[in-house]
Amino acid sequence: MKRWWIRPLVRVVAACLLPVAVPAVITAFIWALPGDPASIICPPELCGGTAELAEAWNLDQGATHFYTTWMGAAMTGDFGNSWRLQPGVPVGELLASSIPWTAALVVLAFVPLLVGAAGAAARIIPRQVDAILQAVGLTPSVVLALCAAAVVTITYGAFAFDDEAMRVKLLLGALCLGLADQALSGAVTGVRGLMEEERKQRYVQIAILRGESVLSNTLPNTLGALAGQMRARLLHLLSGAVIVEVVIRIDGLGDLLWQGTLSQDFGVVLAAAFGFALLSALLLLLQALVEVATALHVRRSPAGVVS
Amino acid sequence: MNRKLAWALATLCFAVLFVPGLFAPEHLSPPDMANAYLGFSSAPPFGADASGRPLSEYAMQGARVVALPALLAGLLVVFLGTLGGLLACTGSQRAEAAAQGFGEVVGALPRMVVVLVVALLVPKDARSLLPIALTWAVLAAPGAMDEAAAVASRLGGARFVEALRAHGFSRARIYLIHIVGMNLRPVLMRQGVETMMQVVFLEIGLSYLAVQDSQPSFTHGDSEKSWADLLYFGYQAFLDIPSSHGLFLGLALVGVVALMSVFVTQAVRAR
Amino acid sequence: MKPTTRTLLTALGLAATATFATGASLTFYEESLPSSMNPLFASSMVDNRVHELVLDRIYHHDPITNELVSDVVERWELADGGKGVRLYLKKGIKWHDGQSMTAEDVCFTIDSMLDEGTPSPIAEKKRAVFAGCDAEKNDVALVKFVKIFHNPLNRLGIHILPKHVFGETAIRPDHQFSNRPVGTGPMKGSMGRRGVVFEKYKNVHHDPQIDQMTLQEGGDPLVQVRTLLNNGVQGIIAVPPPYRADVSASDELTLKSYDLRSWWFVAVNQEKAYLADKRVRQALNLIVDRTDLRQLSIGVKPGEQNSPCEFISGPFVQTSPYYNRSVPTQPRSDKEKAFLLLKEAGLKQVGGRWHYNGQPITMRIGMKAPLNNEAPDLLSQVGNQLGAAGFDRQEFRITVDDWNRKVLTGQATDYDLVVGKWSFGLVEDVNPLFHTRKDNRGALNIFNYANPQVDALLAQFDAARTDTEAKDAYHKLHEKLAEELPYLFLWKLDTKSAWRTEVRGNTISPYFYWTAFDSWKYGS
Amino acid sequence: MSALLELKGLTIAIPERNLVTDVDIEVHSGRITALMGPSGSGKSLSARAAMCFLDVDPGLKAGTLKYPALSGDKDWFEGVRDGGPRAQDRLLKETRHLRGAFVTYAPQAASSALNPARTVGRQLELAILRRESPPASPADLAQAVRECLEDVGLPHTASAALAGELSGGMAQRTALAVAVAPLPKVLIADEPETGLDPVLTRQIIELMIRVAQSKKCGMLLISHHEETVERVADDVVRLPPGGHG
Repeated sequence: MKRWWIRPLVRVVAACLLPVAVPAVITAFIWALPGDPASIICPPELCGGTAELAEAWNLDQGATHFYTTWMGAAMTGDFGNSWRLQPGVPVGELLASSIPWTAALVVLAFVPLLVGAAGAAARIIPRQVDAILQAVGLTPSVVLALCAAAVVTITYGAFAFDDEAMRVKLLLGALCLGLADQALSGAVTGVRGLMEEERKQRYVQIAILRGESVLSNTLPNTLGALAGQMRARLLHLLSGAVIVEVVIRIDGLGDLLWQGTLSQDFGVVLAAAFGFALLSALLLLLQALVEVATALHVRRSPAGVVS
Repeated sequence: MNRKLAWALATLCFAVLFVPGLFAPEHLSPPDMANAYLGFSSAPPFGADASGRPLSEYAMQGARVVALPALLAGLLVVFLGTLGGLLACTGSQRAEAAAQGFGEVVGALPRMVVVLVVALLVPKDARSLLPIALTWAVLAAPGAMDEAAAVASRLGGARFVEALRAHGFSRARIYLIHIVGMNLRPVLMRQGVETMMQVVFLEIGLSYLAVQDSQPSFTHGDSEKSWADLLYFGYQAFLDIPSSHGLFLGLALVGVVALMSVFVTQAVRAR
Repeated sequence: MKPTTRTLLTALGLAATATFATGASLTFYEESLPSSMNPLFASSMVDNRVHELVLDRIYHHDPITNELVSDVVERWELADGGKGVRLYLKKGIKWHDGQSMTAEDVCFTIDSMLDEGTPSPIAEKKRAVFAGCDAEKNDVALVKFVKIFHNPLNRLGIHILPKHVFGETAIRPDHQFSNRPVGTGPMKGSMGRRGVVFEKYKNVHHDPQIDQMTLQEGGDPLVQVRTLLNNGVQGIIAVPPPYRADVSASDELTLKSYDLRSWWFVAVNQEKAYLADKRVRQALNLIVDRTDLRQLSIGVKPGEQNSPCEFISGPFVQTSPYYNRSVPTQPRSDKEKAFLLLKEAGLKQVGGRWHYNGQPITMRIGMKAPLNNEAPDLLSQVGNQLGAAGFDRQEFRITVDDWNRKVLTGQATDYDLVVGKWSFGLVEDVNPLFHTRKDNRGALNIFNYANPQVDALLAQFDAARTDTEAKDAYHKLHEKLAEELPYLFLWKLDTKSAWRTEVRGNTISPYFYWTAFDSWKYGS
Repeated sequence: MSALLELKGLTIAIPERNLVTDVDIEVHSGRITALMGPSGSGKSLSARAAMCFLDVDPGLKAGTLKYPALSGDKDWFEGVRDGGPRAQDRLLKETRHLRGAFVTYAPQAASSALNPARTVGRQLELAILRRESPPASPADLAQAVRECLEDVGLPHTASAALAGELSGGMAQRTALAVAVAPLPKVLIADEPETGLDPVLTRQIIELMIRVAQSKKCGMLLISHHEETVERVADDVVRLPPGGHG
């Protein structure tokens, strides 16, 4: 029997690698671009003596030096100042102000998924519903998002960034994210499929003959897979958030990444990607945690066993 | 739904969507103010844009933009999925660990981040959906590989192979026909088509964002129009501009893409 | 369409009520967010306008009388035998953080420009003007020039920066100031992710009537106008011509002209072998049908009276004294003539496509992406006309970044044609556009056009001591360029702002827009 | 003396044919009833029916099921006959409390019949807690677990093992232990010999009988081994092949 802790371990390792790897890739990409990084970030005719900037931004001593210094600073929560997007603003500030929006958006969008999944697992949601959910899920998020954006723009005009409008946008965004691209239907059908598959297992049938409850038997065996599915869904939402945030104009991480990308403000791009990587790593860790927890629960030696 | 019908419908959708791409004009035809904002009509059939250029040309160019990349992305996923399935049949611990490692790291990458980075990396002359689509396919692969592996191990993985060996089948035959052909096909086809659909939607998404900020598109040359341009043109209907026909056409195309994936999924359902 | 209309109207109703709730705070749409609030790193008209609200220039032209005046200088006198001016500053002027402005600050501004460590092209140009500065007293600054200028105050149109905020004279673009500047201007501003918020700052030299003002990025012009109509915003800095009709139709809005002398052009890359030949450039000039372009992109009907868009034959707007009226414009295309020229220049037409040295010509046409708002679809229309004339072509939208990084620095030589627009204030200095690139001259010479005769004319303008001399030089230049055609000159397109009628006393100054902001009022 | 379990005229059908037709089974306290028949004759099906577990469509056509010792003359199939899956599900829910506590099931091929995600000890605990008077304190529970293990001749250490980690014989013993842990009145043993070598089979079956007798419960032994049945059974029910009577 394969050692149970290998899978969670791999996940934990991956989770640790992710936030380190993503900025590394992007750094490599900055240096892969034609022209020297400093002048890409701040064109000579915008800021004449680019040499000073290169030095100030650690761009003058090659990719490795830049990466290590950036990482080092990032570890202490210092991401430097924005170069282009909002010159002079600490990127940390931008990050701090963005993550809550994205988190809120994704969590809001995830709630219906969770409910749906639970409903499917407990056989509350009838199969007939799936068809409807799937039909809705066929619309790409961008289409829903642009309708939402139109409504918001027309309704709020220049007040589209007031608290009320932002709340509305958050809800609409969550709705788009949750319904579009098969997010909800995927969660429902996925979980149902998993549970039905397990229900068919012989040990469950026998357990029924012994008068035990089905769920108490199947759950421990499916929890890992369920956690996996839920993580996949969350990731899906997370990456979907980029488009939804940009279209509906929510000041989240995705929008930050997009704006940073457009204005080639690599400080911001790095930080935003780092933020995403952190969130994704967090999900990995959670999944690993669930797996370990179930494994330990399963192995919890019963009362008064002298072994 | 009966398989033959499903296949027929899927093929029909595919043809309707992508074949026009082959006949797409390189540039939109010259403007004709007489047709400006012309709705669905006899000629041009799908109406015209603000300067009277037929929307059908938008649709065709959009088809050309997405057709090949989406197809290749789908194939890539199918290929990687097959790999995952076959790995599970080798029953080698190391192979499985490697597959999982790959899955964990790649699967955990925030897709849009990677896609945007790739989009930036592509030089503006070679700007095309293809690299983005392939990246997306690679990012989507772990899911397909997992599912294929699950199916394979439900077959009994290595034991299944051995059993068939005992019946005197050659390894190649077992892997290609019995495992891939007979058992993995439904999963792989579904995954492949879903990826195709995602790529098309991704293109619409990215292009739409570009149009919105009047930026050059990441996914196609600026002489070309994408389906997103249709949606953007149509979106103005919300602002009382007579361009709803653009919205309808755009949504219709999106709908057909979605239907195609539904039909394929129906068609390949395991018996 | 009907239901949409209804939802729209109800939506508008909603928005209207939403607006009046928020009181005397003013919101307006700009073309984009400023790229930096630090004048040393200004790179767009938006930047220039914003700086005018937040900071003070030492001297500026009065928007009405057009004479040189100052809000911060009490009086001045020549010094150093004409190589310097002594400025006596008004007393009691406060920075937005409450510190008082002194001669130290004036000198710091000049010193920071002179500091090589300040990576600013604007500062770089000033190094050819200023020699230094002494703060002689708390309120007396002696500004020294490198040479005697016949009107030194003209050279003092620079924004004053606060010494206490920066400390060192080497100023970097990513200093907090670029986002949350501290100035002495009428409004205190700070840039957020979605806009810039300005707050009234009463000062001895400024008494703004508007408490709060918000700048937001415009986006889709159609949406902008709709939002203005339903009072979602109170102003739009630049309304594209196609949408001006809606504005003037409404009695709640006023259309105000913004004297920004801007004209449009197609720059031609003479570094491409076949375009090096003047005849080919002239042929292109004949192929482009400006009347059609204008109609299809800007929406000006043929023969429309007082259209916002006048054709030009040279690098000036027709109202400018420098415009040479003896040079005719080219409103319609003349293909026959054009094709003759092309054939003379050795181009051959094979299967309807133009070839050069046996190779089919594919033109790479670029256009600054945001211009698409003002002249929708212009890029593809230019492409169409060239296509119809037998040139294969590829079209490219150029991002603002690429525009600044590549096009303006003369590195975009992979394009054959670039569609763009220049904007000028009262001083239409076209030297940077056409002078051969060397030292800090010809800084905006897109395709590194080099022509000794042109350089000579530009030098003649620089050396001019009287207006007539200057005018004469530029008239000759106009003539020369109209024949040389480093650009195909398209048209001047006047800029118009739209404001709600509740916004009163809103004098719009040429170029800088907000110079007379103190007189602006909002609300009944 | 009255029967513990009384199944009469059981007929279960699928659309094409009858799976079992008119089967009668009685189980008495302390006695072993053998249910015999070739594969596919519906032994397991009948046995499960005796536990109110009918998941066949349309399913129960005819027959009565009584647990005289428990519920006197109540016919548990009342309203289920011809009721289809829905009625059968209802029955299954209604009678859940009986399974384990009153009638229980020792499966064949036990290794695949045990929950892979539960230790032997845990399974026993759950089973023990289904007794009419479950042990009050953790200590008693632990004690009970140990007794159960001893009863089937498993070492205490087995308690910490997962199903997957057991050998065939141990799994079979575990399954038995889990089955009898709730002290049921009726034990249904489904082909205990499957997948075990003759020696082991013998041991297991003897163990079953011993345990069953020690717990004073009646036993329904499903088997197709003449020899086994000859040896141990008090009464024998023979099903015709193919379920046609």
